Amino acid sequence: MKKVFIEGPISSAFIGDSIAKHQSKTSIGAHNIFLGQVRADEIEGKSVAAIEYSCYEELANEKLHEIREEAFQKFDLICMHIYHSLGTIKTGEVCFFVFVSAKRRKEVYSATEWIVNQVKERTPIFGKEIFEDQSHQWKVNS
Amino acid sequence: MKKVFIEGPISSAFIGDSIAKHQSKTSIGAHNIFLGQVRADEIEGKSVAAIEYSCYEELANEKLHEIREEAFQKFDLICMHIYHSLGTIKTGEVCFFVFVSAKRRKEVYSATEWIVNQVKERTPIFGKEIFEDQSHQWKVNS
Amino acid sequence: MEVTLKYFGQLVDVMGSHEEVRSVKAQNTQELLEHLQAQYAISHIPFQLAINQKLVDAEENVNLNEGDVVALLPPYAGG
Amino acid sequence: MEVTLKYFGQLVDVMGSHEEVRSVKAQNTQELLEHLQAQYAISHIPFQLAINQKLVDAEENVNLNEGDVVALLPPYAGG
Repeated sequence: MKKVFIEGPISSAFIGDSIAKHQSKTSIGAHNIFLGQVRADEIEGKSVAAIEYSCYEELANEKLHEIREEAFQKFDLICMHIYHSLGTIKTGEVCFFVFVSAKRRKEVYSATEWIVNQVKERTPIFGKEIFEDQSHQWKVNS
Repeated sequence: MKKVFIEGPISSAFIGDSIAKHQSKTSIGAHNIFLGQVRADEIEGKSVAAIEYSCYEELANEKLHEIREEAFQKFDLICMHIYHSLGTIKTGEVCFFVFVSAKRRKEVYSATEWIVNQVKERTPIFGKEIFEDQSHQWKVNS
Repeated sequence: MEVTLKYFGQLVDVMGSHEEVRSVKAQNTQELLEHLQAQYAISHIPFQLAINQKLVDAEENVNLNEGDVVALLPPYAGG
Repeated sequence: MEVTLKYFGQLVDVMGSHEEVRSVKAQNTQELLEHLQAQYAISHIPFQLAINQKLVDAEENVNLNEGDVVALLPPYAGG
């Protein structure tokens, strides 16, 4: 099982690098990438400044492994990668990166969508929305 | 209308850079990216080494402008970008880059899929598949 | 018996720690939860349990064994 | 009258150029195509026309005017 959790934000350089690494695989014709970026949501008059992510890493890794196996069963993929941030991620920074590669484009969109939803539903990751005044609330996925 | 056509391959650094540029837009919560990569297809015993892309640029830009306008009508997007290579793109290199950003993730997958399909169907771009022995055949989208 | 309790998300705030080893009289998860809810203001927080990294159904009452790791997991918020 | 002809894709191979200004007797697209097909081996190549960057339906026969730009577009292959 590859490492999913990254301390801090996922940089655009890291994403560019991941793309570059797939250019030696000449059976790939289509990539699809999902990026989750921390939004400056306004909640009851206060703006979100950051989200602090934590997780139950052992259980999360088990769940991510299951999702990975199921994704390869469900979709005709050559490669897939999931990365998620831990720690404090400021607004505008990327905290979630799903990268799917296949021979043809047909299935890549729904594969990405499925993986994103499964990670959100099944992986014990917790997020604390920190407001500009340093108050906070616990985020719940909708 | 922003520039779509790029001479030569679309580098991973260019893609990383495009992602970085969106990090100041803190209303964005979800990005979806499609990348088309030139595949080393085997056709009648010969391997594709590169695709040479050309286009009718004036008409292509008109069509891309239409696609752009329609995409913003159909989907709830904050940003969208389309880039396509011209010239010789070797196997493993990226020739097509569609980048969609929205507040929430729900529609980004189908927006990307729709844009990719529209570009393929409606934009006068032509591709010559060049084999390792320098022979060629004209590519037709399936 | 001793069990390890792991707290996540909002429960860290309320319980004041991420993890503790606790001597409990509880023989099963239901008794453990009653014991915790009597001591701490956690009844307003929805959560599920995982015992030794295995999720437990909301209605299930699972027997506890010495050394079990019991995780209290509030709603997930990844992505 | 003079029209500009633009060739793309496989048609560049067959016609030997990307673009040419040509004096034609043809008054409309149908006559122009008959004229080109009589001179060049292009009948096996599917293509559509664009006149002054406007696509022409396959069945449509459009009148030509001095200075028109007629593009011959084989099947697209972008992406």
